[in-house]
Parts: sequence; structure tokens; C-alpha cells
Amino acid sequence: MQRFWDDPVSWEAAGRYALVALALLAVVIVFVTYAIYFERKVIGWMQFRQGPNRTGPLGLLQTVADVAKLLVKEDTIPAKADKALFVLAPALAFIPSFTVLAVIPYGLNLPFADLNVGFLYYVALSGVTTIAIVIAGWASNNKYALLGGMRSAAQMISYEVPLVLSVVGVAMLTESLNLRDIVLRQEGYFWHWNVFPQIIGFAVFVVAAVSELNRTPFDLPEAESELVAGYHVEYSGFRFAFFMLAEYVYIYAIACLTTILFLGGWNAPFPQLDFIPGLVWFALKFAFIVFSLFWIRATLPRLRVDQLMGLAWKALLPLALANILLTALGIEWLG
Amino acid sequence: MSEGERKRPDEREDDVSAASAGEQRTGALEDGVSAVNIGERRSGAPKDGGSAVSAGEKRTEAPEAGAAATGAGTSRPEAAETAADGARTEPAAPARRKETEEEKAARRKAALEAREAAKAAKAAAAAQDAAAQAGSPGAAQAGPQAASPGAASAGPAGAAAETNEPPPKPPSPNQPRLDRAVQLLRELVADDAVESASINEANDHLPTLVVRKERWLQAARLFRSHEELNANYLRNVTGVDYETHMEVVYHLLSLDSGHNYAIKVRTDRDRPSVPSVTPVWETANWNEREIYDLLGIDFPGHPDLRRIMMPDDWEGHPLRKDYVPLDPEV
Amino acid sequence: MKGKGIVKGLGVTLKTLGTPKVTYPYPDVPIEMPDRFRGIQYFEPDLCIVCNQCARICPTDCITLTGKPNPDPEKKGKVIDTFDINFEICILCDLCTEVCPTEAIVMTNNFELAAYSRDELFKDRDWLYANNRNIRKDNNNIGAPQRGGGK
Amino acid sequence: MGVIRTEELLLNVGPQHPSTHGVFRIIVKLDGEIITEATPVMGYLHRGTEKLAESLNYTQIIPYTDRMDYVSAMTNNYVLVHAVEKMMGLTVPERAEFLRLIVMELQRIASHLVWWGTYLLDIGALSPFLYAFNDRERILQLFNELCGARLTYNYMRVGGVKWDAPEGWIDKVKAFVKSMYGKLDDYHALVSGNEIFLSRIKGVGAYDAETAIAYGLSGANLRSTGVKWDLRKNEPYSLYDRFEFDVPVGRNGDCYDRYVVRMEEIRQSLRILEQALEQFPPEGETMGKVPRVIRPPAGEIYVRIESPRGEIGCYIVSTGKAEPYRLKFRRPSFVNLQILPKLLVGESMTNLVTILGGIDIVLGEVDC
Repeated sequence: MQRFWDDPVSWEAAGRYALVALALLAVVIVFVTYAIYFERKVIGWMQFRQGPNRTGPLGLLQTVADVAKLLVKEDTIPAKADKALFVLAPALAFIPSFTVLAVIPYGLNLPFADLNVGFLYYVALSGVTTIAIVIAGWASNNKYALLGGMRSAAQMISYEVPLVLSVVGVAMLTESLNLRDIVLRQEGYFWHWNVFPQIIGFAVFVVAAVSELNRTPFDLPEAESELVAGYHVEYSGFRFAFFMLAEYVYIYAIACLTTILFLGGWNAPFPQLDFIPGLVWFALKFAFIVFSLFWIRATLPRLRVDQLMGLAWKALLPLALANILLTALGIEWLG
Repeated sequence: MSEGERKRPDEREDDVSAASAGEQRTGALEDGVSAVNIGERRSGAPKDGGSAVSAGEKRTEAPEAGAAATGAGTSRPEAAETAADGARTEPAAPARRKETEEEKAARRKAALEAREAAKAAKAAAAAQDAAAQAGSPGAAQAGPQAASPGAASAGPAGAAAETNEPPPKPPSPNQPRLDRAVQLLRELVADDAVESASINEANDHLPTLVVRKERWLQAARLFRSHEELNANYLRNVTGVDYETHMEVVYHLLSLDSGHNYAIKVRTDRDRPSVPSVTPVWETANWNEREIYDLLGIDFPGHPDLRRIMMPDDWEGHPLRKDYVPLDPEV
Repeated sequence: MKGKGIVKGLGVTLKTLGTPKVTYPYPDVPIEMPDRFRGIQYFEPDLCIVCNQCARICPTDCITLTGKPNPDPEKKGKVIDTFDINFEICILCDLCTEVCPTEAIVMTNNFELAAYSRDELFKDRDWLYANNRNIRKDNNNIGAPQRGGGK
Repeated sequence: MGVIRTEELLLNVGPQHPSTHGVFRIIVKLDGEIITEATPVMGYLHRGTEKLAESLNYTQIIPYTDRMDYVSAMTNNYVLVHAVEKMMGLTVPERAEFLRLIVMELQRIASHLVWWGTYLLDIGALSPFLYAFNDRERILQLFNELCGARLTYNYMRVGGVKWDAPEGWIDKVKAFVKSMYGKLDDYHALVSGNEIFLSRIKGVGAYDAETAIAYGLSGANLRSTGVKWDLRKNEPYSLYDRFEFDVPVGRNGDCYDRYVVRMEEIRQSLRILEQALEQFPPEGETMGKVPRVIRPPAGEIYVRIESPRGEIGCYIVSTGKAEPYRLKFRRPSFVNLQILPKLLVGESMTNLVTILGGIDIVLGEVDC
């Protein structure tokens, strides 16, 4: 769809853009709806429970009902909150989460915006969400929210460094930051995928990505048992829904990104399985990553703040740097 | 029933003098288990008069016992106390008692329940040497509970000077420990540190000491640090409102030897105050706050004496017997 | 090695993913309570001899009852007139059924008491009489040696 | 750096907070995330049990003890009836005593399971809570069959127990004990080796034996420092002197040791249960000879037993009436909690939760 860029400026073209964007929005919303459902189901099953099963057949409408409830709920703003910022924060968290999706290629012929710095674009925009979380924590005028916001700022900034550095190896191999090129570089079967030459980078990326998502075991900004709900403790109704939505859209984005950067995007793992369309492969890998995130959430306890920082700066950063060095040496010696 | 008792303390003095005449009534227990004693006595050798005498003796033996002074033949602590106080001043210990229908009921029941309760009493006394029972079973059964605290109690006149036990009682296994503790307190704290000392036989022969309030802090330090006593663990602190006075009970334990002690410190009821032992055992901290909160006993020396259970602006101290809730519905 | 414990933990949760679930669809399928379950009392007015024992033993004073002279002049004693249990404060401790000499008040296995108003929790003798399903069979087991109990 | 002015943050944790296990409140002063001062506030669940008891007879008090430490109601039942029995010199039939011991040990397991699940939840793991409650549910089911309630049992009576074991119950307990060993291994596999979890609790909230004794700690809180003091062994009550079991102790007195001690206690309880179920008398009375109206002789008594949380004591002053003149419970949670402010200073907000959870309190008992 890169060719959109070359289209003449016309109502027809604009209409097509809008349609495709809306279609993507619909896909993402459906994903978020069922990701939440799926997460609750998986975690339920892992805990001898059924998960949601009462709203709609098999509980399929549970999330729909939840969202509907959130949307019609009373919108409360604490009296002493900074109203402008309080209102701004959810939007600021939500908008970048959608915009980053523009650069994700789902198949060879299915890229949206084929930026040549696709990965940088992702990192840059997702950083805005951090600001939104800090703003939310501050504007709520609540001590728990403030602590959550502060934790979030420290955590997001710390983990963005190893996150970016861990991908440098991939970029060096590909000699591009264009996400489509990165997949094309992994053309072939599973032994061609970046995950093997970049195993250290992959490990660092996964840990840093989970942390960027604020999910267990790195969910300190909203650590329930300590900070009640962290930065969004004062939010309710649709403002809270926006934070929730942003979180799950980022899961979507990170899962896509991991698939693209390390798992060969839409490529089939074995030559025998080539007949299955690339989009299906993409979806499968994507689903596996999402499942892993839920699985981790069902199992692991939470880190402590100092350990979190220690992990980022003392373990992940050196590893990421070592990975760059090794990649460079590898390229130099093995070609 | 309890309301009636509430009023009693006022008339206490009269009661005391009045009751002194009626010593025969000492056995006037209400009914049930305690009533057994009467039944036993009645069926046993001693007639009423005789039993009264023995009960009177027991009472004089047990001035420290507070509620434990069962021998006073009373089920009401203020009466027990009165009796005990009386005992200290005049050896002919008075007992005031409402005889009336309660006792009649008791008598009626006594025949029925005597056997069961006697068995219970026997079991309670079982810890004592069998010899004593064999020697005088009737006597042993007549008032085992009363006798047991009294067994090792200090002298009647409140001198608390001798801790030797009256001859008929066999020594408790913990008697030497009690004696030693008393001796140590006398030597190292002050001559008058111990008001009385006894063995609480029902409670695994627990050595029980009543320590003078003024000496309590020193005594506590001694208990904590003396290598023989070495009571390094404070199990429990309880405040009790006996309506005539307040009492704080400390249960001490030496984790090394496994020895237990119970220490009681008495204080008057109008301005109750007991020195805090929080500097000695940290455990006392919240316990004393709780006692302050619920009973209103002051603990000078406590680092942070505030209410702990009730709201800060609560009026009164609920566990006091004369507490009247502001709103009776609550 | 680091991470072994985490992997082991992940294994346990993954294993659980496939095990049978233990939850049950409660409001759709009623829960069968064991016979001894202490639920809302059932009251049989004809058996009551107005001995007041239940009201006296009640630790929370939630039982109030009044009797009236037996309408049948042939018989002595009283019969029950009103009998109310306040389920706001009843703790279903089983003591009233334990002391009842005639088993006029017994426990049932019903436990659903939720109501929108506190007033609805004040149950009178008719309501308690109508609560006649799932009545407990064995009511006053205290101390009684049971046939075949245990082993 | 002196140019940046910082101020302490006064944070009110509780009484409504996910990790205070009820309605406990701590006012903490924070410097950043480091606690400089902690002031516990309690009493939100104070129901005046001791005051109420003064107007109730002993049988009526038993349901109230259920509600003190509602996670371990059986041991509360026991401490009261045991005190009264001791005062009256009653003997309890062996079968009843066995039943009491079995339910108390089951209760200890159930209570430790609740602790384990909620502790892990405090630390951020979701699943252990459900795993623990799944197995606890089986114990509650057993209790439900035995005495008709799942939480507030009102099972024990002065002189015996209310119900004899129903048919097949003993076999069910046996089956449970057998399967619980395997479950315990699962628990260990699930979290005990988890590096994140270990790094969260190792070395956190440590104190030495001397401090523990000075603060009157009991139960696992005391044993984690290496003091081998278990009332079941040191001052045996009930039938505990008939069974073989070990008293696990720790060394460093930190949260990790407390964790290990409690987990091991579950195993030891299972051992006790195995032996008790083996020796369970096939027949016999479950209620001793007790006067119709329970009137302990005038006097006083302090008895103590080992509850899952430590030494629970009962001090009764009786004047020979059917109601106690004064009834005081020594609640282990209340006493153990005293050390909290001392432990918290210098720790982070995250460790507040870890340490508080590690002490294992039940608010019904703290506030009584």
C-alpha cells in the first residue's frame, strides 16, 4: 500500500486511505477485545478456573460488555486534579499507540507506511506514551498515582535504551531500519531467522519489551499490591478505558514487532509448509508471542524497583552492547 | 444479675461487717460446680460450721488471690477482694453473701451435680500429690480450687513475709522456683517488693507473684536479666478490673529453661497507674496501650501511650466494669 | 543456573492449563451442601414448647419469641405465638438447634439470604415454617457416638 | 545536588488497601520510595470480643472465637475450650481429642495456604493464590462435612466436640493428606525456586533472635531466627506428645526464612496428620462428662497453644459463674505486628508489602 503515496491527490484516494485506516482500526479493536478475553481465559485455565463464560456464548461478549460499561460510566475528575492535564493524559497515551501501527508490515504486499526508519519511528512515538503516564500520575494529585508515574518514568526510560540497542544487531545484519527490509532479509526458513544469530539480542529485546509494556513481572507503575493501581488510580470510565486500550494496542504492536524483527515475519518455518499463506504464519507467530506474555503474567511475581533498575543497567545494557560487538565481529569475520 | 452487683460495691463496707457475723455462709456459692463444695461438705464429715471455719482459714491464707480466692466462698471478685482486704486487717475474715434463692437452687442441684463436679474437682486436684487426697479426701475435695491458690500463699496478715506453705498441702513441683524468685526479689530489689506469692495449681503449677507497684520496674529488670530467672519472653499482659482495684498480669517465660511466671501488679482504681515495662520487654508496648485504651490504666514510662483499639476521641474505657456506653444501642 | 526456577514455574502453569477446572456454575446449578451444613433455620411451631432455651443460648440475641396459653384447655403448658429470627445478626452458629429439646428449630441446607433491604432479613415464624426444604437430618449430634462413624 | 529541595511524602496506606490483609492502616513517611517512619493504626475491626464475652457464657463465646482469627478458627475454638476444661479439670474423650487435633492440623495447613497464596499475590504473582485456595477449598469442604460450616466452625465444646466424624470422613482426610504432598511439590516448583521471588524476599525484613524474643514474636516469625520454640513440642498440649514431627527453624530471620519455615510446617502438619489418622480410635465418645451449666471454679488460668500464627493464649478470670469475669486473648497477630514499624524504617514501599505479608497477620485477630 506504499503505492498510496504515489496516488494522485483526489477524493477517491483520500476515501481509500480513510477506509483502510478504519479497517485497521477495526482489526486492532477486535484484537484488543479478544486479547483481553483470551488473556482472562488463559490465566483462568492456568488457575483451575474457566475464565469469563457468562456474557454471550462462551463469554465472548464479556469484554464488549466491560467496555460498554466503562463508556457509560460517570466521568469523574478529582477536585484537586490538574484538569487540563488529567484530560490530556489518556489521549496522549492512546494516540501514539495507534500511530505506531502504521509501519507494521503484515505480509509482503501488506505494508502500510513503508518508512525507511520504521523501527526508529516506533521507538520515538511509543516514548510519548511514557510522558502521558507521567502526566497522568502527576495530574491526578494522588500520592499513589505520583509514585506510579515516577516509577513509570524511570522504568520506561531505562528500558528503552536496551530495547533499542538490542535491535541494533538486527539493523546491522539488515543494513536497514525498514521493517519490511528486515523481514525480507530473513527470507527463507526458520534457520534464516534473526532469532538465532541474534539470540542475545532477542533475549534482551523480549525482556525490555515486556518491561516497556508495563506487564508482569515489570508492572511496577501499576503494582496493585503496593500502589493500588498506580498512575491510573484516579481514572475511571472511558478515560481509564483509554489507558487500557493503549496497553493492549502496545501488546499488539510489540508482538508484531517481535515477529518482524526476530521471527521472520510472514515466512514459513519449513519449506514443506510454504503453501500456508504468509499472513497466517504472521498471525501464528504473533499469537504465540501474545500467549507467552499472558503465560508469564500468570506465573511470575513482580520485581522490586531497585532490582528493576539493576536489571536494566547492569544486565541488559551490557548484554545489548556485547551483542552489538559480537554482531560486528561476526559480520567482519563471517561476512 | 450483674446490674445488681454493679451497685454492690457502694454497700460493701456495710456488707463486710454484716457478713462477718454470718461466717457460716462462707460456703454460699451459687450453684453448679462450685455448689458441689457445699454438697460435699454437707455430705462429708464437716457440718456447716466446720466448713465455715475451714473456708475462713482458706481465705486468710489467700489474701493475694483476688478472684482466685475461691475459698472466700464468693463468686464475685469485689467480695473476694473485700474478703482479702478484710483478711489483712482482721484475721476473722468476713464473708458477705447473698444466700437466698440462689443457694437454695444450688442445694437442690448439688445432690445431682455433686458427683460430676466432684470428679472434676478431683481431676483439678490430681496434680497434687495423691497422698494428700488419700489422707483426707473429703477435705481435698471440699475446696480444691480454693485450696490450691491458697496452698502456697503468703501469710494472712498481708505481711507477705513468709512464703512457706501450710503443712497439710504437699509442695508443688514449682515451689522451689517460686521461693527462689521471691528470695531474689527480696534481696535484689527490695524487702517489700513481693506482696504475696502462690502457686496456681490449676494452671500447671504456675508460680504467681504479686509485686508491689513501686518496685515493679526494678523487679521486671531483675526478671529479665537475672541469669537464674532469665525471663526473656513476655507472653502476655492482661489488665483486669476487680472493681476494688485494678490489676495488671504479666505472664513471663524463659525460653531457655521453659520456666513460666505470672506477675501481678495492683493499683488503685481511681488513678490506676503501673510503671511501664516497655523498656524491658518491647512486647509490652502495644499490650500496655491496649490496657490503657480499654481499662484506663496509666503506664508512666511508656514511649507512646495512646489509644490503640478505640477511636482517639472515645470517651471512657470499655472494659471497666462501671463503663456505661454513651449510646446503649451501640 | 539463573532462570531455572522461572522455567519450572512456567512448566507448572502450563501443565495446569490442561487440567480439569474446579469451579462450578453456581447460580445455574445449585450447590449441594453436606447434610450437616448450617443454613437458615426451619421452625416447626407445633413442636415448640416455648422453653425459651434457643433465645437464651443465642450469642447474638437474634431470636425473639412469645408464647400463649395452650388453646386446648385439656393440655397444660404454652404454645408458640410469635417466633422471629433477625438474620441481620444471626451468625448461624447452630446453638439454638443444639439446645432445642424437641427439635422444633432445626437447620436446613439453604443459605441464600441476600436481600435488598435489611427489613427483609427479619423473618417470622411463618417464613421459617415455609423454609422446609433440605432440612438437616441429623441435628443434635453432640456427644452421641455415631454408628459407623470414622472408619 | 543540594539545590533541589525535596520533602517527605506522607502516605496513608490503608485501611482500604489491597495488601493490608483487611483493614489495617499504616501511615508512612516516604523519602522518595524509602520509608523513614511508619506508624501502624488499627482498631477498625475491633468488636470488643473481650467485653462481649463478659456477658456471655462459655458456650456462647465459642462462636465469637471463630471470628477472631477467622483464617484459623479451629485453634481459637481450642484455646478457649482447653482453658475452660483445664480450669474445671475435665477430661476429654480420646476420640474427641483426636478429632480436635486433626482439625487443628488441617486448619494449620489451610491457614498456611492462605498465607502462601496471599503472600505471593502481594509480591505480584497471580496464580499461587488460586492454587492455594483450590487446596484450601478441599480442607474447607472437609470441615463443612464435619461441622456444617466452612469458616466459622463452632465445632469444639467444653469437654469434647460437637460432631463425631461422619462416615468416611477419616478416609477422605487420608486421601487429602496423601495428595497434598504432591501438591506441595507443585507449589515449590511454581515459586520456591523462582529467581525473581527469591530476590524479593531474601534478606528482606531480617531481625535476629534477640530482637524477636524482645518483641515477643511467636510462630514462624520467631522460628525463622533459629529459636526452636514450638508449643506443640515445648509445652505439649492435646496429644502432640504422641506424634513425631520436626520443628523447622530458619537462620537469618528474613522473609525467606519465614517462607521456608511455613512451607515446611505444612509438611510437618501432614506428617502429624498421617500418624493421627493412623492411630485414630475407631470408636468412642466425642463428648466428655460435663455439667449442664459450665461454671469453672473461681480462679484464673492462662493457657496457650500454637496457632498457625504463633502463640495464641487465653487468660480467664473466673468467679465461679457461668460467664467469665475477664477473658483476654493473647493474639499472636497483634503481638507479632509490633515489630513492623521497626522493620519498615529504611525499606522501600515495595518491601513494606513483603514484610507485612511475611509477618502473617489476620486483622480479625489483631483488632479482636
